[in-house]
Amino acid sequence: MPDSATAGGFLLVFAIVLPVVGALLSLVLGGRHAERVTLILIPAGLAVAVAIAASIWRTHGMLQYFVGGWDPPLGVAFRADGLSAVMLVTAALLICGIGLFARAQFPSPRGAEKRAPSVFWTLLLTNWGALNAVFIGGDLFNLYVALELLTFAAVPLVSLDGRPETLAAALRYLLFALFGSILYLLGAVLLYGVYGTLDIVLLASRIRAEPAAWAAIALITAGLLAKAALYPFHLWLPPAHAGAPAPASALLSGLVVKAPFFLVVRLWFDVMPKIPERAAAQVLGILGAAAILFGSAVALRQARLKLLIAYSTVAQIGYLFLMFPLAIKPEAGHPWSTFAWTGGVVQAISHAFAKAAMFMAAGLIAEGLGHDRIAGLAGIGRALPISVLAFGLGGLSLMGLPPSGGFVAKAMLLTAAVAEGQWWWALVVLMGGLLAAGYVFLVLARSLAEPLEPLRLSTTISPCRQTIVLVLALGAVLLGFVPLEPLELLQIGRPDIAIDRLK
Amino acid sequence: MSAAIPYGLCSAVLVGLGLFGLITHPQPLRKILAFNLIGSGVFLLFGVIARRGAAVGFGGDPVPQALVITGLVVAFAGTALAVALLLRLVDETRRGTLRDE
Amino acid sequence: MALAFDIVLVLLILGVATWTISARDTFAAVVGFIGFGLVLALAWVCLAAPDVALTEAAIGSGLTGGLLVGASARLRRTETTSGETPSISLRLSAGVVCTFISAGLAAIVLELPGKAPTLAPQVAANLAMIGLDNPVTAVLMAYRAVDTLLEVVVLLLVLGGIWSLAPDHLWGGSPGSRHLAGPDGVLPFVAQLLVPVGILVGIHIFWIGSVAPGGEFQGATILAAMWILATMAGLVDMPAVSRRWLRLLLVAGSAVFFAVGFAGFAMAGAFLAYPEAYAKLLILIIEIPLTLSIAATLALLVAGPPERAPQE
Amino acid sequence: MSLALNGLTIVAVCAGAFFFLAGTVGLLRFPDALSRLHALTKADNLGLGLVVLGLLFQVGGVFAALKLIGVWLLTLLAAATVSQLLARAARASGPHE
Repeated sequence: MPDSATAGGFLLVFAIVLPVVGALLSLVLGGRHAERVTLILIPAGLAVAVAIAASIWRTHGMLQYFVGGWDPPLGVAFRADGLSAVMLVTAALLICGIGLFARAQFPSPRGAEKRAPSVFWTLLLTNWGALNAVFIGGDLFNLYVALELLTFAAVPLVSLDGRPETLAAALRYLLFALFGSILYLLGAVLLYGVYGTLDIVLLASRIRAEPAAWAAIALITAGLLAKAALYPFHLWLPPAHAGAPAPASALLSGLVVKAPFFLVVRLWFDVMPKIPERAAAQVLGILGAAAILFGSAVALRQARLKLLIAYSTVAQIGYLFLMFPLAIKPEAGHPWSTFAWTGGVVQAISHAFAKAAMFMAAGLIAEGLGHDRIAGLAGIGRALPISVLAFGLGGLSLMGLPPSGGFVAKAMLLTAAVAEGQWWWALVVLMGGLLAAGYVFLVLARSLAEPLEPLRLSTTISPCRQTIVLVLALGAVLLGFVPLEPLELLQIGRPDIAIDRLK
Repeated sequence: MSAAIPYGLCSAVLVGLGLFGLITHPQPLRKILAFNLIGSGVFLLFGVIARRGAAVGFGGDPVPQALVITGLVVAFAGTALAVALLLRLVDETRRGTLRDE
Repeated sequence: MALAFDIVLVLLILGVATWTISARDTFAAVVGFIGFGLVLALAWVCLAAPDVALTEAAIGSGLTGGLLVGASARLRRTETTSGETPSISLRLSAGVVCTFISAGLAAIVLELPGKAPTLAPQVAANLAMIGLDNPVTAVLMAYRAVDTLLEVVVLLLVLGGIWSLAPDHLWGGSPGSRHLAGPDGVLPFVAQLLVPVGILVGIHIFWIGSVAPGGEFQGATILAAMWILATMAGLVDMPAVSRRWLRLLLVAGSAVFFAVGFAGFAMAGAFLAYPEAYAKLLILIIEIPLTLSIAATLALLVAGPPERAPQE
Repeated sequence: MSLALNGLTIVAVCAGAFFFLAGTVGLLRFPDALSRLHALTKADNLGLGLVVLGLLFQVGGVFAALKLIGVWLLTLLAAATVSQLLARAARASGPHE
C-alpha cells in the first residue's frame, strides 16, 4: 500500500474532471454543442481510462492521489487498483458505444436548443464522471457525494420522454435511491464516530469486530443494495429501466447499477477483510439467489420486450451477489475464494456489455416496429437481422453458454461452489441459466417466426447503429475468451491476496 | 461530553420516526418529508460525533461539521428534484384523466 | 442546568417531529417541519456548531420548507383523491421495526468509545497554512475542497434535471408564473425595504465566513431568498432558462473552482492545492463567484421547471 | 452595577416571555383568524421587543446592540407583512375561518 501519491496519480483527477467539466461546458454552450462536447470528450476519457489501466499493469501497484496534497484522514484520496481500472475501461467503452448509438436518437437541431438532446448529452457526461468518481473514490463521504451525483444524473434520464408512467417510475427510483443514500450516510458517520476516519485504507487498518462496526457495515450495505436493486429492493428497477429511452436504459442497466455493487465489493473485501462474517455473506447470497429465480421467472411472463430485459437485469444482479458466500472465507487468500471473486467481477463486466447491447437492440426493434410487444415480433428477424443477432449474442452471455463472458463468470462461480461444497449455489446458477435460456429463446423464436402478413418497418434503421449494437454484443462474447482463471490485473492492489499464491 | 448524549438519543429516535413515516405514508410528499426527517437525524448524529471530538479549543471536530453542511445542501437538492417530479406527475395525470373521460 | 435545557430542547424537537409525521393534513405537517428545522438549528448551537446552525435554519428549514409549502399548496386540490390509509398491520409492523432500529442506534450511541476520535488537532495545525480562522470553512474550501466542488456540480445537475421536466414547447422559457405588483400590494413595499437589507446580510454572512460562523452556502441561501422574495413581489421576473448570461452565472463558481484547482497543479503540485502565500486570496477568488452561482442555483431550484413558453 | 443590569434583564425578559405566553394563548383560544392574528402579532412584537430590551443590557458593544435592534425591526416588518397577507387571505375566503 503506497502511503503517498504515486506517479501518474493525476490521471485519476482527469478521469473525474474531464466528463464533469464537459457537462458544465454543455450547460453553458447549450444546443448543438452538448453533443459535440460529448463526442470530443469520449476518446479523451477513453484514453485516460486506458492510461490508468496501463500504468497499473506496468507498475503492478495501485495508483493513488491526494487531492490538494492533503493526506487522509484530513484530506481525500483517489485510488485505483486493478478492479477500478477494469471498471473504468468498461465504463469508457460502453459510454463510447452508447454515445455513438445515441447520435441518431438525440440529434441536436440547428438553431434553437431542444430539450431532450441537450439533457441527454449533458447527463451522459455527468453519469460518466460520477461513475468514475465511484470507481476511484477512496473516502466514504466523497463516495456519498459521487453516489448522489450518479443518482441525480440517472433519474432524469428515466423520465426523459415525460410520460406519466416514466415520471412515476423516476419518482419511485429517486425515493429508493435517496433512502439508500441516507442509510449509507448513517453507516459512514458511525464509522467516523468510532474510528475517526472515512478513508477506506485507514479504516481497513483500524476496523475491529465490534457491534458498531457491524451496524455501520450493515447500514451501508443495505443502502447500497437499495441503489443496486437487489431483491427485495428491486421494485423500482423494471419500470425505470424499461421506461427510459434505449441508450439511457443501456447506461442504467449496464453501468449505473454496477456502481453500488462495486462499492459493496470494496467494502466487504477491502475494508473489512478482518471481520469474516460468513453468516452475513450467506444472507447476501440468498438475496442474490432469490433475485435470480424471481427476476427470471417474472421476465418469462412479460409481454413487452423492454420490460423482459429489465426483469432479466434484476436476475443478473443476483448473480453478482453469489460471489459473497463463495468468496468470503475465514482465512484470507483462499484460492477458491479468489476464483469466485473473479467470477463475480467478470459477471459485472460481461453483463454490462450484454445488457447494453440487448437494450439498444430492443430500442432499434421498437423504433422499427413502433411497439415492443413480444407477441408482435414475428418477421423482425428478417427485417433487422443484425439487431436480432446482437440480442441473441447478448442472450448467450445471460444464459452462460460458451463462448461468452457470462459463461466464464458463471463457470467460475459454479466451480467455486462445487469445490467448496456449497453445491446449492451451483444449483441456483444452473436454474437461472435455464430460465434465461427460456426468455431469450422466447424472444428469438418470435422474431424468427414467419409473419402472417409481410412486415413493414415504420422507419428505416441505419445499418451503422445496428453495427454499434453488434459490436457491444461481440464485446460480451469476446470476454468468453478470457482464460478460466483469476485474472492478474484484477488482483492488483487487493489487500488480502498474494498474487503468486494463485498460480 | 455527557451533554451530547441527549442529542445522540434524539437522533436515533428521529431516524426511527422518519423511517416509520417513510413506510406508512402513501403520499409521495409525506414520504419526502419523512426522508428529510431521517436526514436530520443522521446529520444530528454527525453533530454529536463532532461535539464529542471537541479539542484544541474548538467546540467540536470541524470535519463532521463541514460534512453536515455539504450533506444538507445535497439533501436539499434531492428534495427539490423529488418535489419537481411529483408536481409534474400530478399535472400530467390530472390532465391525462381529463382527456380520457 | 445546561443538561436540563438540552433535555427540554430534545423533547421539543421530538414533539415537533412526531407532529410532522402524524399530522393528518399535509400542509400542517409541512408547517411542522419548518418549525422542526428552526428548533433543530437551536440544537446545533448547543452542539457548538454555529456554522451548521446557520445552514440548517437557512437551507434545512427555510429553503426546503418553502419548497414543500409551495408543493403542498399545489397538491391540496388533489389530496382528497389519494386518501388511502395504510392498514393497521402495516403500521404495527413498521412501528415495531422502527422502534427496534431506533433502540439499536441508541445503544450504539451510548456505547461510543469513551475517548472520541477527532481530527480537530490536524485541522488546527494546518489552519495557519491556508490563512483562515474558521475551521469549518477550511475543511470545506481546502482539506475537502473536492467534496465541495462535486457538491456544487450536484446542485447544477439537479437544476438541469428539474428543467428537463418541462414539456418540450416550454423548454428554454421562464419558471413560475409572472407575479405582477399590485398597486396597493404589501409585498412589493416590504420587498423594496427588505431586499437591500437582505442582500447586505447575505454578503456579510458570506464575508465573515473566513473568520467566524458563516460562509458561501449560508450567504448564498440568503441571497437566493431575496431573489425569490423580489420575484414574488413582482419587482423582478425569473429569467428564461435559455439565457446565456444566466447559464454563465450558474456555472461561473464551479468554473473558477476548477480553474484554480488546475492552477494548483502548476503552483502547488496538486489538484486543488493552494500555495501557502496565496491560499487565502485564492480561496476568496473562488468563493465570490461561487456564492453568486450557488445563490442563483438555489433560487432556480425553488422556482422549478420552466412554465412559460420562451418569447421569440 | 452588573447586579442592577442583570436585574433589569431578568425583569424585561420575563415580561417579554409573558407577552409571548399571552399571544400563544390568544392563538389557541380566539375564535377566528383575524382576532387570532391580532393577539399573535401584538403580543409577539411587544414580547420580542422586551426580550431584545433585556438583552441590550448585556451586550458589550454598540455594534452588537445595533444588530439586536436590527433583528427586532426586521421581525416587526416581517410580522406586519405576513399578518397583512394572512388577513387578506382570511377576508377573501369568507367570514368563517
